[in-house]
Amino acid sequence: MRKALPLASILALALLAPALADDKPNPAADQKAFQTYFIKRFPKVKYEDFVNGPYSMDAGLRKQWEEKEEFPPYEFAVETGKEMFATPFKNGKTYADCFANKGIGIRQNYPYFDEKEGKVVTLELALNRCREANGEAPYNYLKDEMASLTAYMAFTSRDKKMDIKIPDDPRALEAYENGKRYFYTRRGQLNFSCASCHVQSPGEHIRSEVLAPALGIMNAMPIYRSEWSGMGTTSRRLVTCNSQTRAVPLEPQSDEYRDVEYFLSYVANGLPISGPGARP
Amino acid sequence: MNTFPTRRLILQGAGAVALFGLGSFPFAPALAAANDKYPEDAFKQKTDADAIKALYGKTAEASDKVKLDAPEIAENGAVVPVAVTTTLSDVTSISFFVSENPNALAASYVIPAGTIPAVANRLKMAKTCNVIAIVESGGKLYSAAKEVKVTVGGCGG
Amino acid sequence: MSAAKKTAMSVTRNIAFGAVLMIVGAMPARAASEADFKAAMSAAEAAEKQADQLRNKWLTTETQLAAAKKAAAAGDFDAAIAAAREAEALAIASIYQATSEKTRWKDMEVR
Amino acid sequence: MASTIRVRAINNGDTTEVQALIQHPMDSGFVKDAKGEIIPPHFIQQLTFEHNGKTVFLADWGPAVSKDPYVKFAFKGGAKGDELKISWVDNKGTSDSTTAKIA
Repeated sequence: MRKALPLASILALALLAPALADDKPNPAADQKAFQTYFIKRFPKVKYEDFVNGPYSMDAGLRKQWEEKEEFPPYEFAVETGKEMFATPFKNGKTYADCFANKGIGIRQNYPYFDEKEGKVVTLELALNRCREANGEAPYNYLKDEMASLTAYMAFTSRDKKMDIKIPDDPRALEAYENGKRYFYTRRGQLNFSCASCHVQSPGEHIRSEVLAPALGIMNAMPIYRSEWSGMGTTSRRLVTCNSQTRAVPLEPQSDEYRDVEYFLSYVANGLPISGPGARP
Repeated sequence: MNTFPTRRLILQGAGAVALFGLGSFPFAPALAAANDKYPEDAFKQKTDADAIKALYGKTAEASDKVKLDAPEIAENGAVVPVAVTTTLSDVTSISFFVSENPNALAASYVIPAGTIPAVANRLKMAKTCNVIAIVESGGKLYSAAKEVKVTVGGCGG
Repeated sequence: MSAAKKTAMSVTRNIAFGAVLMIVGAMPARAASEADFKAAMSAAEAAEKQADQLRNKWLTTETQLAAAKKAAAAGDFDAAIAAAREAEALAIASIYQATSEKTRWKDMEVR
Repeated sequence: MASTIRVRAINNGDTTEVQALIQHPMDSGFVKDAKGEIIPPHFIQQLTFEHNGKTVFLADWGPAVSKDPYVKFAFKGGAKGDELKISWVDNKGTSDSTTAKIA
């Protein structure tokens, strides 16, 4: 009896061990595996070029993109954002007062996990919170002013490496895991997950579009899409991805969206910020 | 927009340069008439042939001296980068036509003397069809055409 | 087989799946009355509410629910019931999807 | 409100390369809005570039020019610091103009 018990527990442990190892969240390992997958699958694509979405995959598109980049369509958004940044709120404060380094060159640190709130805070969320804290009405998350502000902030952060931290806080790890689950979960009548298109089929044509690789997809936000003939934020991208699978999109900046942006940005750590981007 | 006085200056410029042996001085007055005002009528024409007639009153001949640069497949019909360059001399205008658009004429550029005969712009294309570039040189029309495949139509753009 | 082909296939598969649902949903109700419609509608709405709690509503379900209300408002209860039943079938499918994906998502994970 | 016109004019020796991007909807009159109503045509018809009072480039545009139009050309002459005057007028008679320094 005395011996049996430890023996049993050892057996139990032995049985449990693999399962535990398998399911223990390990963001660092995920990040490595995620990046390796894309690098192996697209040996011709330069590492820092993944942030250029379909243009890293399709020569014909790339040429049109390079022509457009001579005077990119997001130019107006960047300039508008710059003016908005320089314009004080009614209380005299500015966006600069809400951010580290006056908001310049910090895009690569978003989203971050706020240990006080216990949640992921995206740049778009931080901008609207900044407005509300200064007695201004929040902006629509999908386009227009929000896209201009984030376009300017991304522009001032170009080529800085994505640098997302997961603090030693179980809630941060949970947010990351939730984001990962959201990314891989099939939804909508078409039964697609984010990964169905952006991990399994990047570079492939779906309808008329060339799918962007998931690796570095957030580094290019916000984007000017010819399809939208205008700018769109990360929120807009997620909302449209959902509706394209015939799923009812969630509220912009809902926990799921914040978490999936956290996941996608974290696995792209080390890749340069390329936003604002131009896309078909 | 009071461009009248400056327009007069263009013509003098064109004439003057013509005198220095670049040829075709006689065409300058004709151009004056053609270029003085917005070619409303040409933009109203449906087909490229009618639009070219309305714009220039003559027909064009294909020429390998006209280099048209347009994508094989447009990433989006709303924004198709199209450019033309030419080795022809004494170029006075360059125009772009999209054969299957509701109205074929997309853009027409006056190239005064001293301006390089090369233009790049971005056009809308409703569907897969030919983009045609016309270069007017020495009062004659030379053209180049290229088919551009459009999978997402530009009518939404 | 290319990833695109897989994707394409899963699209067709799911569309076919949807088509089957539609046939089921469209089964003619004899002597359709407002009461029949109300029953079909509340069943559909209950299912969609469950899908909502799982954060997995489908646009197609919402479309059918709207169509059902519209037809009912126009007094066409046959059409209204057909739409409501399709909505219910779609909602049930979305619930099934959300539940099965609770574990199945891991199959797609890049490790 | 900032100018609707963005210009880059760069002199490289004997020629000056000019690129311009203009903020304008360029509505074709063939597109319906969310309510299914036709958006009336609204597009730039003429765009002029002047250097030392001489027109160096003139564009006649129809509605098939893309939203936020872009154009690129080059002309002989022009020196760093010279001014380039750009102006446009659309089919509703709205117009805008700006001056850019050649870099």
